[in-house]
Amino acid sequence: MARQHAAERANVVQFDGVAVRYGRGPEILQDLQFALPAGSFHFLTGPSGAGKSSLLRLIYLAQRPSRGRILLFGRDTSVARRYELPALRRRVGVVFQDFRLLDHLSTLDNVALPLRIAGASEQDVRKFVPDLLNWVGLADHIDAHPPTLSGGQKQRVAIARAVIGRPDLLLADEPTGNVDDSIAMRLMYLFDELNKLGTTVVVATHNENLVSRMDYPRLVLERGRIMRG
Amino acid sequence: MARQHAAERANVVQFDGVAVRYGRGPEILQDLQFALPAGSFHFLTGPSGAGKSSLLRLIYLAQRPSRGRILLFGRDTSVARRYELPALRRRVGVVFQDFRLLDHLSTLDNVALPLRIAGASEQDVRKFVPDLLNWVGLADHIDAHPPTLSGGQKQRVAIARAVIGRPDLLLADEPTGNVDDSIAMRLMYLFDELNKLGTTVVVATHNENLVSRMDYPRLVLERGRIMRG
Amino acid sequence: MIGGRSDLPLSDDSTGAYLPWLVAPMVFLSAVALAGVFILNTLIGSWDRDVAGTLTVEIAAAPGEAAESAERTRGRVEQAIGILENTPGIARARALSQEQLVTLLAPWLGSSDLLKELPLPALLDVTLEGNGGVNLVELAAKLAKSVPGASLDDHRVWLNRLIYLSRAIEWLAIAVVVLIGAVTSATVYFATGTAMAVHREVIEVLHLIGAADGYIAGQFASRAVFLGFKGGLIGLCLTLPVIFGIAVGTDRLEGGFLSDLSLPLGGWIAVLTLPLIAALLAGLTARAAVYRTLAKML
Amino acid sequence: MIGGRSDLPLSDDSTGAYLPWLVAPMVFLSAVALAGVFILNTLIGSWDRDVAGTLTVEIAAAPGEAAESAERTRGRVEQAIGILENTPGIARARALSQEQLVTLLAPWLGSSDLLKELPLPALLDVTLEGNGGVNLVELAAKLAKSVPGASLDDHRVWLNRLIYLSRAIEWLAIAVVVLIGAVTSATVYFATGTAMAVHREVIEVLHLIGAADGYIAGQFASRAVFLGFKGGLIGLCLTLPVIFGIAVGTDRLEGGFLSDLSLPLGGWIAVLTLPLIAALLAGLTARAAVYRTLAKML
Ligand SMILES: Nc1ncnc2c1ncn2[C@@H]1O[C@H](COP(=O)(O)OP(=O)(O)OP(=O)(O)O)[C@@H](O)[C@H]1O
Ligand SMILES: Nc1ncnc2c1ncn2[C@@H]1O[C@H](COP(=O)(O)OP(=O)(O)OP(=O)(O)O)[C@@H](O)[C@H]1O
Ligand SMILES: [Mg+2]
Ligand SMILES: [Mg+2]
Repeated sequence: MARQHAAERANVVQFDGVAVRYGRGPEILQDLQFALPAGSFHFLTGPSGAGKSSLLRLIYLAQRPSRGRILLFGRDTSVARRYELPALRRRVGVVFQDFRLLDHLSTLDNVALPLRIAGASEQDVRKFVPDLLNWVGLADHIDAHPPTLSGGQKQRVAIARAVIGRPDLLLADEPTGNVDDSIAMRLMYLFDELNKLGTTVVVATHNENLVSRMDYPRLVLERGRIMRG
Repeated sequence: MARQHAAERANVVQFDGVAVRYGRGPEILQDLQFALPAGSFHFLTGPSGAGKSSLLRLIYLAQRPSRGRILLFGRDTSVARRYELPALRRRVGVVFQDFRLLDHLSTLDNVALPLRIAGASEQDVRKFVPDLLNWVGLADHIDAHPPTLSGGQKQRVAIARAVIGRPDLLLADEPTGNVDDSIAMRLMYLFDELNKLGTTVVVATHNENLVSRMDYPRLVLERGRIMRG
Repeated sequence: MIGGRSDLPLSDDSTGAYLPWLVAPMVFLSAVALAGVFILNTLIGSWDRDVAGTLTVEIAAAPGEAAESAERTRGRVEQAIGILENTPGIARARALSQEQLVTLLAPWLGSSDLLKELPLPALLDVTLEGNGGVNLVELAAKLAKSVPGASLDDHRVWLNRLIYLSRAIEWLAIAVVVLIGAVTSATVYFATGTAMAVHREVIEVLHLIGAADGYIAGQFASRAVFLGFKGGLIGLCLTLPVIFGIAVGTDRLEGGFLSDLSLPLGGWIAVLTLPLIAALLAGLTARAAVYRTLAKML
Repeated sequence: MIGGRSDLPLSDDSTGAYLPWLVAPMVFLSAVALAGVFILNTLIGSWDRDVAGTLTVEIAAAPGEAAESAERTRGRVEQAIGILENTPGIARARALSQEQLVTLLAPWLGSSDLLKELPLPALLDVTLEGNGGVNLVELAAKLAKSVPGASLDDHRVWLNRLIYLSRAIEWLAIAVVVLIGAVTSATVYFATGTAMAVHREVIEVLHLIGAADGYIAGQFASRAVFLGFKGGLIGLCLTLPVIFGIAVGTDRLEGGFLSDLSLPLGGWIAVLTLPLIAALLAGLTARAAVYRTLAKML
């Protein structure tokens, strides 16, 4: 990062004329042109099926755009070699809308996964993971496996896994759909803290309550395009 | 149903001293004692992990209580034979918190499943399913498979599948976690309509907004017990 | 069992797709081994017929002067007849007369009158019982040990030896058939069981929606029957050239000696039944696996 | 490849658990077939040595008066020697002298002076070339057809016949080994591939979290190596009693004739290598399957 060009460095994510279509269907997203400055915090809203998850998938490199160019941490992802992508992905934390926890690993091991993949020591795992689980209210479920957790508990494990590595970019897709408002606010506070430490955050959500209570800019997706809210 | 005892008939669900524990853990639910009269509409609320899903699982016969007795449509489920249960289950529509759609079936086939299992004709399927999908806003996705649907779309398929058979009892577990408030209200209206036609409804939710907007009684689960709200 | 509407996502998933390719080679192996057993059995049967009937034992003339030699030879003949008639499976043993002997030896030594004056070897004509169950190899060894100069018809002993070897191989082949059958069953069992594990969630959803156990099991079973049968047919198609290949190849190799190396009707029936067995097995296993999965649910 | 931390849920799931039970019987079949080939090969080798060296051809005395007979017999002998010396693999054919003949016949007909006056059959001493590659069965048929009264040493012909049959069986057994090997590979391939299909979501999550392809593939490969090796060992444990059983069983059956039915060292090495091959195959397949799954992802 240190020697990167200043302009590139300023934008963690940059979309240039990006479009997405699935198969031979219509373009779900069209001519997306925006940038997320480093250290920013955005809400991503829009009706169900507008393409919020698709947009996030583009950023965390789960999907290629059918048109256009995406810069992630200043790197043009359309020309990046395959072996460069894991390192980019490790700098992004993702809360998947459907959690995607590994059923055969305990809560602790699920949350520890990004640390272990990044080569962290067991000592670090033991030091950071229980603390974070405590914060999200899962101290009692450290050894539980996902199938035995409640919906809201799974969601919190997914959030813990996304933030444990202090990613440079945090993408959260509907992270509060299964928890009540008090827990939701607590989780938002967690994101806020991370953001203050420098993480760029994007939260896709339907929870108007949440969006209105926090004073952050909003990207509104409608008919495949972004309208700044 | 016709010749059943009047008192039994009045209560679709009745819990007598029911408790639930998983393995050798603590009792998640304790001494539950309540009845849901036929034609009633209840919200089920409580913090994440309180046991809402567990309570619903008991009712739709996915799980046995560790103590106590549950009457479903007047039938004591603890003494019912295994072969009697499918018929009871067919009278209950369930929206699972994690949707549980069959990935290899199209939206139409997923929604048609309860009809087909109940032995409905293809004609009926073709008549009722597209109408309902239209109502929940999925007219464009009749042939799509769940992995290609957005989170909110999946949730609506799950709801359509639960209501298509006009069940006597509808259990919805967090049915609006992935949709915005306007769709949520639309779905609630659907439940309301069903309720007016005689279906007993229980909706577990974290959405305070929703609960407060609709004038229905509330069951609050806290520390394993039910406090009428 | 086949056909009917399938509500389950079993048509094009990777789990179901591989079942035929596990079943096919197993059916192929079973069919080849089975055909081998039938062919071998037919072959042995034809050899058995050759061995049945009569048999010759030759006893060399004892050394010494003519009269003394004749005396000792006669003693040996008595001894040999005693041994032979006490052997189970032998009906009768009879020494040939001097005239018969000379007639027999004529082609070899010319029909000279001098022959009559020689100390001739003795020949015993042995009649076997109908079932042909004499172990000639053992008998030959026993005779050679007990009676000096006695020897059993070489050709026959060898044929007998071959039959015993072939029988051993036949039993081995039967063991292989049983073994491969067991392995096939295990493969189908585990493959189908895995498919059930993969579809556990599907089974659970159908169960909770109110499908009866029989309905769910039936869906999976008919799918498995179809896949198993498909695999069986593929395996069978691979088998046919091999069966013909064996017949032609060994035929050319041994020229006449192994000429009836073709599969008998019973063998064809057994081989052609294999795909049905595979299909049935797959269906029953699937059914059982689904019921087992369901039994864990309320 | 084995060991190291496993971040993947591969330890106790039903998918992984069945892999050893698919590999075990296949390794068992392969090992038994392989051992069979080695044993058979040793056996044939020992028979081959028996057949090598020299051989006797007998030519019956031609009919007719002594002088005429002797003349015609001599003609047949010339003819037989001509055929024999033109047969590849035969070094030399030589008729025995009258004296040698009498000496040979003495044990049978007594050592009478009368013998010398008989029209005796002729005996040819045939020396084979070192490599023992003569098809005695064919030779016997040719001689019998061309030279009246000529016959090849029966014992030898039969042994040769047995060797040819055994060779055919040996080739069949080798074909079976190859076949079973192929089926084992296919089984391991598909079983491992299925495990990957089941774990597709796990692979995807790891991929999205930023795990490198090699890391993910390595996890699955080491797991598959472990499971394949476990299955191979189980298969091997099942094999050993069978190998000993064959040796003991056939030994008793044929008494001495098949006495050296034990597995040679090379066979032991080959059989003991099988679990390693299975493990390697499973590992490589898993690796390839994971890479294939990952290649479909960005
Ligand atoms: N793999 C896919 N193949 C085909 N169509 C897809 C695929 N994934 C998403 N879609 C379609 O793209 C559209 C946008 O989906 P997306 O998941 O991005 O919506 P969303 O904004 O996240 O909605 P929600 O709020 O309901 O989660 C939907 O109509 C969906 O059906
Ligand atoms: N199969 C299981 N084994 C063990 N514990 C379980 C199991 N299922 C649920 N639990 C535990 O029971 C408690 C209640 O779970 P439940 O899913 O009923 O909560 P909930 O009220 O639905 O929560 P949420 O609002 O987050 O969905 C949780 O602490 C959960 O960890
Ligand atoms: Mg979404
Ligand atoms: Mg719940």
